Amino acid sequence: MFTNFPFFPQAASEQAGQIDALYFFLVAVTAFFTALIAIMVVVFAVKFRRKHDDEVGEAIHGSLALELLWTVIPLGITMVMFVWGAQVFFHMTRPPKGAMEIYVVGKQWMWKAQHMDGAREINELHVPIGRPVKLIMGSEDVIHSFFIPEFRVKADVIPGRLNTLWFTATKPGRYHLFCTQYCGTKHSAMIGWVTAMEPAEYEAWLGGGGAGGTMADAGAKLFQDLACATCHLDNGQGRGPVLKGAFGKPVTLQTGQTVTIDDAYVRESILNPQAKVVAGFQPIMPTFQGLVTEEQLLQLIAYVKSLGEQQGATK
Amino acid sequence: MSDAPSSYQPPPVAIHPAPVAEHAHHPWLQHHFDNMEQQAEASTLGMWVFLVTEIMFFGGLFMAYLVYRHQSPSGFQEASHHLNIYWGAANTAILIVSSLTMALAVRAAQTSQPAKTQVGWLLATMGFGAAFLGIKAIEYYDKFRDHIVPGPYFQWEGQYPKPAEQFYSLYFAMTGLHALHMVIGLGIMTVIAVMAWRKTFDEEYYTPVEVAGLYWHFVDIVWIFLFPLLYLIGRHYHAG
Amino acid sequence: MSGHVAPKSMYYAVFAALMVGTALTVLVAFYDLGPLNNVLMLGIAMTKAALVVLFFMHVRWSTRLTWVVAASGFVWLLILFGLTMMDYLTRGWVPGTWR
Amino acid sequence: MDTTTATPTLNYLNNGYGLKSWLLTKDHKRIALLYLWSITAFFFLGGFFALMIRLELLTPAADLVQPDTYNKLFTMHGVVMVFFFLIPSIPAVLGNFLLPIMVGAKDLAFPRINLLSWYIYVLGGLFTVAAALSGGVDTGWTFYAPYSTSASNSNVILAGVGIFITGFSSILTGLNFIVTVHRMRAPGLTWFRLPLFVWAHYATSLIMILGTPVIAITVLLVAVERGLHLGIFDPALGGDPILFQHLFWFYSHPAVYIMILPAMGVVAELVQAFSRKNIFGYTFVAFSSLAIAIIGFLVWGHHLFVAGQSTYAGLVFSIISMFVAIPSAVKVFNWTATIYKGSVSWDSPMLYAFGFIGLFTIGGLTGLFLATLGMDIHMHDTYFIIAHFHYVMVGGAIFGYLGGLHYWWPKITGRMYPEGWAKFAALNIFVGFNLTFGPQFLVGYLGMPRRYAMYSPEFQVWNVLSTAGATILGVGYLIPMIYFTWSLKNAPRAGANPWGARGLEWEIPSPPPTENFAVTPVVTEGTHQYAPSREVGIV
Repeated sequence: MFTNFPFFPQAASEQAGQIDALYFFLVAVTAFFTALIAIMVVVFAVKFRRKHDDEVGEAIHGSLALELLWTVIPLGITMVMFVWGAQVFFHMTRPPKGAMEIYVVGKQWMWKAQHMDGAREINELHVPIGRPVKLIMGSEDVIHSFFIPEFRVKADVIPGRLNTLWFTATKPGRYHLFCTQYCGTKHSAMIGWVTAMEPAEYEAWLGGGGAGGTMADAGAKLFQDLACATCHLDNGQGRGPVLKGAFGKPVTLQTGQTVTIDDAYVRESILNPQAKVVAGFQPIMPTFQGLVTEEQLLQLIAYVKSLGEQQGATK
Repeated sequence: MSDAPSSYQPPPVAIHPAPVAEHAHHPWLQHHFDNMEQQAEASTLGMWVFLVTEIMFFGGLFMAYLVYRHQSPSGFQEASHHLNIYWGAANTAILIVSSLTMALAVRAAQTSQPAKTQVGWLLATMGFGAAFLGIKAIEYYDKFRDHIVPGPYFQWEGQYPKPAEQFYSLYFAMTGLHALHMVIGLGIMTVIAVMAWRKTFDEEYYTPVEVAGLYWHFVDIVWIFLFPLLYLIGRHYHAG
Repeated sequence: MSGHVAPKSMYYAVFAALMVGTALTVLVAFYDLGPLNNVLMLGIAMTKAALVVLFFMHVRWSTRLTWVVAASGFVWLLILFGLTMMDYLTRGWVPGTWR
Repeated sequence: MDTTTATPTLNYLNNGYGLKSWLLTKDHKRIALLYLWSITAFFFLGGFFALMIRLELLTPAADLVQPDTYNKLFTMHGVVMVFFFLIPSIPAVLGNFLLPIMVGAKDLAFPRINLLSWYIYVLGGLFTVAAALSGGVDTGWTFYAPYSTSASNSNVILAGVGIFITGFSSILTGLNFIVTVHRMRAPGLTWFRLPLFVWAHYATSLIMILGTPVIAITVLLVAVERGLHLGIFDPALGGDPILFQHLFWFYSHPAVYIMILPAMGVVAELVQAFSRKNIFGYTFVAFSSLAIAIIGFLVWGHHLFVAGQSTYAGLVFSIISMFVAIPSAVKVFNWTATIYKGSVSWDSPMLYAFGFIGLFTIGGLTGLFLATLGMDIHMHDTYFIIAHFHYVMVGGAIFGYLGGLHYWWPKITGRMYPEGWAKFAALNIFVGFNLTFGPQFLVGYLGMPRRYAMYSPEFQVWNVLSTAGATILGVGYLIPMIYFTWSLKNAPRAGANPWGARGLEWEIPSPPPTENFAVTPVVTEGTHQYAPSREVGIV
C-alpha cells in the first residue's frame, strides 16, 4: 500500500531550486535551535533535579549580556531570512519581459486556460520547458489560488482583478495543479495537471489544438460584436481613444495622472470605464460589467494587446 | 500518593493583617473596593477602555470608507451630493448642544446641586438626543422615498451607480450604527435620570453620571467625524 | 472624593468654539480650495474632537493613564488605516507586479 | 483516600448551593468554573470535529463523509476551537480565577460585567451551535469574502452573529482585567512585583480590547452584505475582497497572541514554581509580553503575500513579522535559563512546561518560514501552515492550559489528582501530538493544500500517520477529563500550598474563601523568590 515515502516534491522549474535552498537554510536554523533548546532543557532538568524536598534553586536574577546575546543573534538570523526571502520573492513576482503569455480563468470548480494562438484546455495546462511562461489569471466567482507544487509557484486568483504568476519549467513531465484557496464544495476537486514539454513537442501540441483562431482573433470578433469599434476608431476621429499602438505605453488621464496601459488597465476600462478616463475624452463609455464573461474579457485584452504590438512592429 | 507532593513551605510574599471590625461605608461602595476613590477611578478607567474598543469598532467602517473613497473619489462625490448639508449641520449643532447639557449635568452632580437641576440637564440632553434621531429619521425617509437605499430597489440617475450604491451602503452602516449608539445612550440617560431624581448623586458619588457622560460625548465625537466625511467632502464641485 | 470642577464659563466657551467650528466647516465646503478643503475639514473635525475630549470629557484634568488610554485608541486606528492604506497606495510600485 | 474528615471551612465552593447561587454569582472564582465547564464542552465538540476530519483523511477519496460535510466539519472545528475554546481558555478560566488573587484583590473590578461576559459567551455559543445543527457552515473559520458573502449557501449569518456576540465576551473580559491590574493592586504590589502570569494577561487584554471590535464589525458586515446585498466585500457588487482580508487579519493575527500569551504566562509560573527559582531576566520576560502584543498588531499582512497585496506592503509586513520573533525567542531562552541551577521537580505540570518550551520553539521557528516572503509562496495554504499553527495552538496554548490546570487544580478544587496518571497523560498527549502534526510539515512541503476532502494518493502515508497520532492524542485528552472528575470526590485534600510555591494565591486556603482575602494583604516581595538574593551574572 505504501510503496513510497515521499519527503520532498520534485523540482521542475527554475524557481524550485531557489525555494529549496531557502527551505534548507530555514530547516537548518529550526533544527539547530530546537535541538539547542531541547538539549538544554533536558540536561538542566536532569542535572538540577530536586534532590530533597526542602531544596530551592539559586537566586540568579539575570544577565544583561545574555539578554543582548539572545536578542541580537536571532535578530541577525531573521534579517538574513528576510533579505533572502525578499530576493526570491522579487524574482518570483516580476515576470521577465518577453515571457510567453497564457490566460487562465478560475471558476467553481475548474481551471480554464487559453493560449494566445487560441488553444483552450480545462484542468490541463501545456507549457514548453526552458521558456518563461506568464499566466494572467482572473476569476469568475470567488477567490481561488493557482498552485503547482513541483514548480513552487502560487498566486491567488481574485474576482474583479487580474493577478499574474510566472515560471520557467525545466523538466518535461506531468505535475499537479491544485487550487489552494478554499472555494466551496468541490475545492479539493479543483485540480488538474500541468504538462511540461520539449518546445518542439509543444509546438506540435498547439498545432493539434486551437480551432477557431487565436485569442486575439476571438477578441477582434467580440470587438465588432460589442460595437466597440464604433467609438474606438483608428484614425483618431472616434469618441474613444485610438487603441492601435496604445498597449504597453503610458497615457495621461483627465486627472493629470499617468498610467501605463497594461492588462489590468484594459480590464478596468472595460468594466468600469469612468474610473480612469484618458485626457481629452468624455466619460461616456458604458460599462460592460455583466455583459462579458471573464474569458471574453481576456480575449478582448489579448486583442487590444495585439493592436499595440502591430504598431510597435511598424515603428 | 502522599497527601501533598511537597511539605516544603516557603515564607509568604505578603503581610496578611487580621480582620478588624467593619467601619461605616458609603452606601454605594461595592464590597470589593477599598474606598470610593478606587471605585470611581476603576469605573472611569473602565469606560475609557470601553470607548477605545468603540473607536476600533467604528474604525472598521471608517477603514472601508477610506478604501472605497480612495478607489472611486468621483463616484463618492456624486453620491454625497444627494445628502442634505443643512440637516447634517443642524444635527451636528444639536449634538454639540446635547454635549454641553451633558457636561453641565455632570457638573451639577459634582457640585451637589439639587436633584431637580441634575435631572433638568439630563432631560435636556435626552431631548436633544431625541431631536437628533428625529432628523435622522427624516433623512432616512428621504432616502427610502428616492430609492437610494442599497439593495434590489436601488436607483441612481448619475454617472456612477455602483460607487453610489457603495457610498449609501457605508452611509447606512455608519449612521445606522451611530444612531444605535444614540438609542442606547438614551436608555442609559433614562436610568441615570431616575437615579438622579432619587437624589443618588452628590459630590461624594457621581461616577455613574460622569461615566454616562463620557459615553455621550464619545457618540458626539463620532458624529463630528461622520458629518464632514459623509456630507461635506467634495461638495464644492456641485455647490457653486 | 473630589474631581476637578470646571467653571461653567469654560463649558460655554468650549461650546461656542465647537459651534464656530461647525459653521466654519460648512462654510468651507462651499468653496473650492483644492486639496485644502479636505485638510481643513479634517483639521476642524480633529480640533473639535480634541476640545470635547479635553474639556467635556475632563481629560485635561485626568491622570496620565487616561491620556494614554485615550491616545491609544487613536494610535491603533492609525495603525489600521496606515498599514492597510500602505497596501492600496503602493500597488504597482514595483514594476510588473500586482496592481 | 480521604484523610481529613474535619468539617471544611467556609470557602467559595460551599458558600451557597443550588443552581441560582451559581448562575447569579458575581464571584470571579465561580464564574471561572462556569467558563471551565462551558469551554470543556466546546473543546470536546471541536475535538469531535477534528477526529472526523482525521478519519476522513485516512484515505485519499472522500469516502467517510462527502466533501460538503467535510467542509462543514473543518469550518466548525476552526470556529469552535478558535472562538469558543482557545481565546477564552486560559484568560477566562485560569485568568478569571487567579488574576484578582494574584493582585491581592477581592474580585475583579466589575464582577457583574464578568458574569455578563459569560452569558454573552454562552449566547454566542448557542448561535454557533444552532448554525451547526441547522446544516452547518462551510466557509472555513476565516469567512473569506466573496465566498462567505455570496457563494456559500450555508448558515453564514447565524455563525457570524455567534462570533460577533462572543467577541463582546472577550472585550469585557479584557476590559475587566486591564482595570483590575491598574486599579486593584494590593499595597506594595508594584508593577515589577507582579507575577508574569499577570503581565501576560495584561498584554492579552490589550489585544482583546484593541483587536476584537474590528473582527466584530467585519463579521457583522459579512452578515449584512449576505442578508441585504450591500456591496462591501463582493467585487460583483463593487466591493473589494482584499479589504475583508485586511480587516479580518487585523484582529485574527493578534488573536493568535491572545491564545499563546496567557500560555506563556502560565509556563513562566510553572518554570519558576517547579524549579523553585525566580525567573531569569524578569523585566525582559515581562516586557516581551507587551512587545508581542504591540508588534503583533503590525504584522497581519503576512497572511496576504500571495493574495495580491502590493509587493512593497509585503516587504514591510515580512520584516515586522521577523521582529515579532525576537521577544518570543527572548522568552524561550529566559525560561530555559531559569531551569539552570534550579531545584527541578518533574511533577506533571512541569512536564507540560517542558513540552511547551520544545513545541513552541518548533512552532515559532516554523512561523518564520511563513514570514519569509519567497518561502511563503510555496507554503501558503498548504498543510505546512496547518502544522505550524497547531504546534503553537496545541503544543503551545493547550499545553500551557493543561499545565496550568494541573498546577492550580489543588487551589481551585482543594483536591490533588493522581500524579501517576497525570504523568502518563502528559506523555501520551506529547507523543500523540507530535505524531499528528509532525507529518503535516512534510506533506505540506510536498504540496498538499489545506481544506481538501480528497487528496492525491502519494500523500496518504503521512495522513495515515497523522490520523494514528490524532487517535492517541484524543485518548490523551480523555484521561485528565476522567481523573479530574474522579478527584473531586476521591482524591486527597490539598493544603494551602501543596507545591511549596511562592505567590499570593498559595497564601490563602484551598479552595479560597469567597472574598479571597479577609483583609487586603500588603505585599513585600516579588513572586517566586526562593533563595536569598545574590547578584550573579556573566557580565
